[in-house]
Amino acid sequence: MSMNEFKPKIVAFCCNWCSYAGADLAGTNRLNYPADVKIIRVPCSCRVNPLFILRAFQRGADGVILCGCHPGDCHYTTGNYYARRRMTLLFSMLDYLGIEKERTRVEWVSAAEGAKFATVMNDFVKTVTELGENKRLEDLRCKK
Amino acid sequence: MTFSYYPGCTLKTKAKELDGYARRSAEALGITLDELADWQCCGGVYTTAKDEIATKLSSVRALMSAKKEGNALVTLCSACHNVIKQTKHELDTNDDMNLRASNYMGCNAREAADTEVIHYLEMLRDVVGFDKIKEKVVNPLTGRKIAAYYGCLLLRPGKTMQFDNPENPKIIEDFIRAIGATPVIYPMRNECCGGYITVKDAEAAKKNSTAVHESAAGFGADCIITACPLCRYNLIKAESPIPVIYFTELLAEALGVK
Amino acid sequence: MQEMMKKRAKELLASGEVTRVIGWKKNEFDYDITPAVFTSAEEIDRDFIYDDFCGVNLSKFTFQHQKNDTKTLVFLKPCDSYSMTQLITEHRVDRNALYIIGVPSYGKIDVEKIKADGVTGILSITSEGGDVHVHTLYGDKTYAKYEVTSERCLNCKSKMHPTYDELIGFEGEVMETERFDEVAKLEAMTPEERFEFWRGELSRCIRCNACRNACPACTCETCIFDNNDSGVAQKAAADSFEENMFHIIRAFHVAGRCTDCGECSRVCPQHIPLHLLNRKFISDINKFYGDYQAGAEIGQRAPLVNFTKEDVEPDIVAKGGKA
Amino acid sequence: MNNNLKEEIIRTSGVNVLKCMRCGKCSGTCPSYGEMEYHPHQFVYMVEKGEIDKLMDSPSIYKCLSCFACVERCPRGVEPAKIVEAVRLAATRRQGGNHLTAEEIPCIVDDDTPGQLLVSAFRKYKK
Amino acid sequence: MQKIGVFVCHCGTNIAGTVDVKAVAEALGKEPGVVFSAEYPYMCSEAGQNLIKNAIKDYGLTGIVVCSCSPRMHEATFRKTAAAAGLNSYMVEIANIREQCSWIHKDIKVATEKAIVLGRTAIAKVALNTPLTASSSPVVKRALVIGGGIAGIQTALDIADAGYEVDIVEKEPTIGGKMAQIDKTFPTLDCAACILTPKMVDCAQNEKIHIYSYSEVESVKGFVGNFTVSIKKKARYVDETKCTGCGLCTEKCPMKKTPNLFNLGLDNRSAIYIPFAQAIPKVATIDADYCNMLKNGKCGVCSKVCAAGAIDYKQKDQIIEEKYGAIVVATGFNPIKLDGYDEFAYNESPDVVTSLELERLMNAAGPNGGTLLRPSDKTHPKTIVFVQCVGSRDTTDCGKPYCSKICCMYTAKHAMLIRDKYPDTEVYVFYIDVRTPGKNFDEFYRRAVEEYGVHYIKGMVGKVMPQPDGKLLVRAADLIMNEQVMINADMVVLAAAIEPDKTARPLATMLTASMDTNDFFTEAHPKLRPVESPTAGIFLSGVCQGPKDIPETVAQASAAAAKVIGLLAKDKLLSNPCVAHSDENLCNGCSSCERVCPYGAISYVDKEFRMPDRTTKIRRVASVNAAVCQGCGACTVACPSGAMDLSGFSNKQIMAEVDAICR
Repeated sequence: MSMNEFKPKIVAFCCNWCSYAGADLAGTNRLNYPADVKIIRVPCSCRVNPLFILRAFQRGADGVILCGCHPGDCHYTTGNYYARRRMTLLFSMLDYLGIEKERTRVEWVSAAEGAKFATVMNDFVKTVTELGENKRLEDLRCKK
Repeated sequence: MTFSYYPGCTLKTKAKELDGYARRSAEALGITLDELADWQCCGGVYTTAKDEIATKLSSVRALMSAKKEGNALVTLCSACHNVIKQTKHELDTNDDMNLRASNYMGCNAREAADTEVIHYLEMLRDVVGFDKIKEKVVNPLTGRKIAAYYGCLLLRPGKTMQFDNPENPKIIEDFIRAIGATPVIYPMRNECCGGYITVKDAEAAKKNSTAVHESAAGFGADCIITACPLCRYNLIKAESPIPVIYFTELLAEALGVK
Repeated sequence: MQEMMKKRAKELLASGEVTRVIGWKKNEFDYDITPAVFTSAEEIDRDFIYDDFCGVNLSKFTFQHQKNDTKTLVFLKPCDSYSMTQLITEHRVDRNALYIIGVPSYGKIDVEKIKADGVTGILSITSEGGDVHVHTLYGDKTYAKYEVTSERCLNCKSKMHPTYDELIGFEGEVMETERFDEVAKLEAMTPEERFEFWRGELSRCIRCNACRNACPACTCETCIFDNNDSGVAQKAAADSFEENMFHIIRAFHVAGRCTDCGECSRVCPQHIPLHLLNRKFISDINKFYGDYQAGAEIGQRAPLVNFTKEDVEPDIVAKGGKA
Repeated sequence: MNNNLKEEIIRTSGVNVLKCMRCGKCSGTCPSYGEMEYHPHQFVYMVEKGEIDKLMDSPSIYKCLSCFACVERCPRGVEPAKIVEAVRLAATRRQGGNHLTAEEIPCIVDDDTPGQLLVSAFRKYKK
Repeated sequence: MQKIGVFVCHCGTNIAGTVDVKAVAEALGKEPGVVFSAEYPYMCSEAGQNLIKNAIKDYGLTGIVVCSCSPRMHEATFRKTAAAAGLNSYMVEIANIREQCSWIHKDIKVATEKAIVLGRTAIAKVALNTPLTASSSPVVKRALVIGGGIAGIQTALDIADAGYEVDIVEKEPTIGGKMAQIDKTFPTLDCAACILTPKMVDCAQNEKIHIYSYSEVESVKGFVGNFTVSIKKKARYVDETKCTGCGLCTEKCPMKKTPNLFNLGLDNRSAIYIPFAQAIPKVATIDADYCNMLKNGKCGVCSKVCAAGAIDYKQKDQIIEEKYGAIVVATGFNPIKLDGYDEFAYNESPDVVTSLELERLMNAAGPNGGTLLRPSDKTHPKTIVFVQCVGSRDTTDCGKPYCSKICCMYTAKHAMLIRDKYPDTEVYVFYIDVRTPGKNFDEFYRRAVEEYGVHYIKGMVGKVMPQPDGKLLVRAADLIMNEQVMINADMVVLAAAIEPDKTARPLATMLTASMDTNDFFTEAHPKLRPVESPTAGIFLSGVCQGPKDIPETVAQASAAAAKVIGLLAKDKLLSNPCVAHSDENLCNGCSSCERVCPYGAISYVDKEFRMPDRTTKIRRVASVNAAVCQGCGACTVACPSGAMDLSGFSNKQIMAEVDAICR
């Protein structure tokens, strides 16, 4: 598979209150970003268990991005603060194990930041596409 | 405290007094101005075009030399200050400019942007401190009503120059107070004198300069001070009824080193 | 030391203050020590032992054998005491049902180090002063103690007992250690080198679960790896799960709660340096959120259930750990 | 409409003319307004329309003082002075496009003329 | 056995334009568990909903997936549809193939493929959904209105009218807000005070309304139907219950050089003051920054002259805690600071004023008793220049990118009033656009031009230059004449942009209500739910949501009141059933979940468990209060054993979604 044809699988976890709404706004404003991004709606960034991210990689995702409300603006007051710690430590561990750190990202996107959502996704897809396929965590048996 | 010093061409010829008073005053204030060994003309004006490169190299070299000396770079002439500061800003923000300057000069041009560039007035304000100057004044200019003329080059573009509030500056007024005189605030102090246009259209330049000195005189100033040889030239050529002198002259006078 | 401990144990049993004693006892070999419950002076006289081979962390054993209706005496080394304190914080053991005696530890011997030196047919090992004598079928050999002391003891983090009812011997203090040096070494490698390193280590995992069973932080009623509903259940080594997932998940599970007792690496039959995963988390937590030692105090708030508004952003990882 | 030239001007100036909301503050502030055939706001609009040739042929390009008042005061960050500069450069770079020659200098210079003036004028008017 | 139905919406061409809906329906029909798959032009229409209802009944569907617009748009609609057909409303999942697919992709093949993936992800999730039933919680029948301007006043009056208790918290000593400072109102030119003050009095006299003046919200806890709010009553050093508002203290107070903030500092007042004659409550307040008694313990004049004995120098801030079912934000606006616009000489010349300052200068209760005089020399101005859009539509650091909306109209009003009262005064208005969408608005503006002879000039002012003779030389562009104009003016009036009050941002954080980048509160839906915040139980009234004029503000205030009344009329609220729950068999009792719960919804109980060996064991286990839990899920990740899970977003469901995406 040449680099040009490579279409990464990107899982985006978006909190219901800010980032999912930001993604909707990107849509309402017709701001393009690659179809490789598939969004999973969660109530809050703090709902995202590191297990989900590992699971995605195990199942062949090439990049996982978590979007939540800006720190201080969490609908549940403090959720994204916990998410921030969990993800910082998880990403650091993945990096320590030699998993490319560019495959994981956290972005804070508010409900008003449709443009930011599109920019972030374009950038993330570009980064992951340049990295190529995730070979280090994928469980090959999961591949059809 | 030692600074690298960039005098510029005009200060070596027609504006020797601007330079001379500045050096003497600096000495009196305990500042060492170490003239860059191999400075070249800044070019007088900064070309904003993105594809201009050669005209900016002399500023890059000046910045680079100061970096090698390990000093901040002090400028005095408004034009030189403007050109060098804008060049530094572009090195800081424009990758393309950086790349091309680096290619020309055979080194990493971005390093030149590490050099801090401050105008002599900023040095007085931020390094020496106007309070300190006040203490050192032996010959306070009490009763003198002085109009500060900023012109364009020190203030604009405001985001790049970061010199003072471009619409309502106060650094020279504070300086005037520090040397015991009374500043005169007038609206034309940050409007253009006509600049280089005087070469091709002396009348147009005169119109601008006249508006400036009329405004200053109208508000009761007995003297205009500036940091720019071209501003001074234009104002005098436009028959300013009040004297137009360099701010360093007043500084030297107040410090008793004139 | 051992005799003082036996004496106190028997006294406490005799007085009725406690009805059971948890300590160490010898197995087949001198160096093969297991935890045990003693209920009589006779048992204590016969089997109780405390020597340079008693590396087993008794806190996990205590957790497994706790009885809330009676009081149990437990001897804890500093390492064990941290683990126990963490268990108390997490309400996993009842402090009131325990009588804790803190005992000092001057470094435990790692038999694997002797075996790794090519020594076989070991009959017995004795430790005297600074020397360790090994008697084998093929003759005797003597080591300086530090040569065969376990890595975790050489890098001892603390000789203090955060929780105890009484101490035998003097109270130690928190030590300056170089325990993060190995972590830093790995961090300095390229991602490719790190990946190769860990792939080499983790691919040896046979999924015997020894690490989990020994770990004093692994006390879940049902382990998620055994819970079919957890989504990550996997009971045996069948694919790349162990090298990819199992150890990351386990390390994350105990992150902020692991006291760095080193039992995981001690018990691993494949000699995988599992403690380097836990220490990475500890080192990150210290770096990002300020120094934190799990089990240092009852009631501490673990870093992963805590936050400050000024916490670093996750992209600190992309920036190479520099804020 | 000259698209090549328009693109060149937009590229060399680095200005996004589409940000202009046509308030005219640049022209309301320009000290050279009276000398100009095309005024700062027209420069911006005419570049948007691609009417570059008209601008290049107009003496207006030599009237701008580069005083940056328009740049400073523009509420939309458009930077009209940079447009004027780019158009003037395009004109002076053309064959015979110099607006000032060395021969003219002796009639201009007097005893007090600062060197700065001549250097600046050459930078602005001559390639 | 799962029987899942899939319904693909065309949304006219919104979806069908870039997604091959037939192909999507066909592909999803083949997914495991799917027994019915259909597409339809408008699934949200009655016919579309009937299609769903019939399929549920005919095929005995156990779950449905609607591939349509964002769940934020129509999830509620389709849940009701399902419920109407006898299917639990939480057996519905939405695949967002509009906002997150058809609208962002142009290539039909790409968009169709993605829509199929999104569809199968929703199918994977719905297969693991469980029927949920909402629990209910009681509603506190009392509303809080934050801000006592015209927006807050109108909202409070309407709520009180419906028979509910309502409290107003106002940070100033009096309610009334900006409208109280305004002289006349457009487009009718009736006097602002004449129409506002009766409403203020109504508030004071209404038994159902309680006004906390000179007070601020300190903290907000709880959730819709049951908020607990701490209100700080700032010390005003006057006992409100005793003060009769006679004003003797303000006359006798020796500290007469206190800037009069009600008149925007254009004149002075005493340190003890009543902001204006019609203030509500009409109670004096001591300005602690200027009162000699409070500063140095010397004076005490007001205390001596007060016959009611109301002065209390020892008064302290007081915290009051109150429960509310709903909260209305009506925090209003302020003109921006003009420090970034020194080209207009606002800081340099007293004769350059903002429009709000002009209101005070023209007001009968203002510093000049209603005669328009130049602030510098109190002379009658003969030439006045108005500058529009100062800081509005401005993308630089000191400006606001939005249109402030009200300036065009109030400037026309000012121009007209000046020309009416002083026909010898020339009035120039420099504008970029004149924006007059509103009933009788354009006619009003045209009257200013045609009947009153106001000079409207298209162009912006570049610089205002104070002259030695006291005049203001205005240099500006006249874009229609294509010339630069110079006007020698006596006064310059700047239409400063308006911005949300600075208290709004911290308040939004307390309320967990979202804001846009300009600090305006975001509405739950820009068209369909314009007066509600996305946070349940929080409503928006007035300029805190976006620039608007008085009629619009009043309309929105009443709309917000209607929403509040609708909420308070309910005895019980059905709460979100997507909340956390703990599996006792797995729970370790470690307290991790309790520590991360922002609502204190988790408590612990000792529970007896039967062990396999027939003994029993008492273990400490977590228990979630479903009425308090808001369903964020923080606990589910903190839980080491996996005992804690979240209904509607369970671990298994999310992992199934991950798997479906990565398949």
